[in-house]
Amino acid sequence: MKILYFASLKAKTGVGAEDVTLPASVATLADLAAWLKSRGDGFAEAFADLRTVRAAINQEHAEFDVPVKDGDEVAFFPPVTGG
Amino acid sequence: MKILYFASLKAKTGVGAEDVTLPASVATLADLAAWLKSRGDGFAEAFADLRTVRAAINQEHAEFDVPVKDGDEVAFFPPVTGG
Amino acid sequence: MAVRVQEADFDVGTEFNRFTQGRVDLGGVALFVGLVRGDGQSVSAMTLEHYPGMTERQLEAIEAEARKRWKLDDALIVHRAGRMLPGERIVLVMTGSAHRKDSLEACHFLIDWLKTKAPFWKFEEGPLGGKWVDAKETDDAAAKRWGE
Amino acid sequence: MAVRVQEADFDVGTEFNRFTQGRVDLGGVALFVGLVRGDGQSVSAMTLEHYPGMTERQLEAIEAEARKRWKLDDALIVHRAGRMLPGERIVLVMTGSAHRKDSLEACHFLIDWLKTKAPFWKFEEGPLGGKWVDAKETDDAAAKRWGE
Repeated sequence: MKILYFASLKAKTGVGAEDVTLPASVATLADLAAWLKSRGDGFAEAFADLRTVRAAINQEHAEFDVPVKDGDEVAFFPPVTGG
Repeated sequence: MKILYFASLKAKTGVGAEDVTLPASVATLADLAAWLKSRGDGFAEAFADLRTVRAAINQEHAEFDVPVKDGDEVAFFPPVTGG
Repeated sequence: MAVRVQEADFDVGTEFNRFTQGRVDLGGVALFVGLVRGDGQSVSAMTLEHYPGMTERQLEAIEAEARKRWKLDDALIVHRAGRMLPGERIVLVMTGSAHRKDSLEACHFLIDWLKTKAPFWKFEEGPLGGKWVDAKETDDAAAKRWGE
Repeated sequence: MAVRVQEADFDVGTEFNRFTQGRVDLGGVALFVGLVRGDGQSVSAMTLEHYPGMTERQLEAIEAEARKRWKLDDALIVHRAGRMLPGERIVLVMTGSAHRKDSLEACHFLIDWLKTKAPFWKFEEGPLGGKWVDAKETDDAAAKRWGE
């Protein structure tokens, strides 16, 4: 799975884009966020409060209860500020 | 007095601008229009229905009961159509 | 703040660049450009006649009114007179402000006024000859939006 | 109809001339240009980050929505990303229609959406360093005008 991080989430995780292999425990976006959170301080900070995190699957906005699968492009970012 | 005619009023009177000496009978814009009306067919047509005529004195819109005097610049024109 | 009535065409890019040149206080600039519309059949040309002097004064007055109603940092009206063909530019309104709402609403207000109340008279040429256009009721409705 | 997201600056005159070139069906063209505002003190530069691909799709979707709500003959959105200084252009919205009301309202709708909902994230640099800007509540109110 390809994961993208934007703006403050990129700053906190220190990662812009990465390819990961999903552990079997990850079924939804919420599961994915929980797993990412365990990967270190930056990730813990980035996903500390999911109310401030937005997500997209394959470039469409998605809520955290939506299932994810290998092959998806998932993105995490803060609420947009507009142009 | 300088009198200007615009648009359809210029077309009807055949006059764009003229200098006239006011007869003593002319006190208001309405008097002026009545006097102009007597000057020939084109003028009669132009001032036949004052509801379709607008006027300005010294470049300010004026109603027909407003007094006029020598030295004024008076203009007659149809309702504006905008730009 | 500026108002110009002219026979010559204007260039939108030149006007915009001059308007914004060296400024950092404008968050947004709203523009409206009115064009001569023609289906190639009914109207082949349009002529705008105006009352030089009175026109400029009225345009300056409406620009001042827009500045009273909205927070504008700058405004420009360029209006052409004379004969114009379909596709040609007639009028440009440009308003600049710190916040977009002011510039957008003021631009809308000004062009509604210009299209309905500005002292111009329209002569249209078509296949059957030319005629002076009568003032429209529907456009008065647009101006009423602004409480007139 | 077109949507572009680019790092490069755009030229308002060039875009306007290309938009109207050879057309006689447009009665009016409304434009809005968003600029980087700066008092020279608090914000010295702004960077817009975006999600390439997703951004264009969302901009195309909102343009389609505007076409559904208003009678537009054409529309254009050009949005810059990357680092910009005070006075620089950020975004251009241009809408063309037979009647001015459609183009003006559609332009207002599009820029309200772009300024509040478009998938961009703003990083501001000032004398104390840089920070990612939080989403604003007030701008959401502007979008609510349009029934969202």
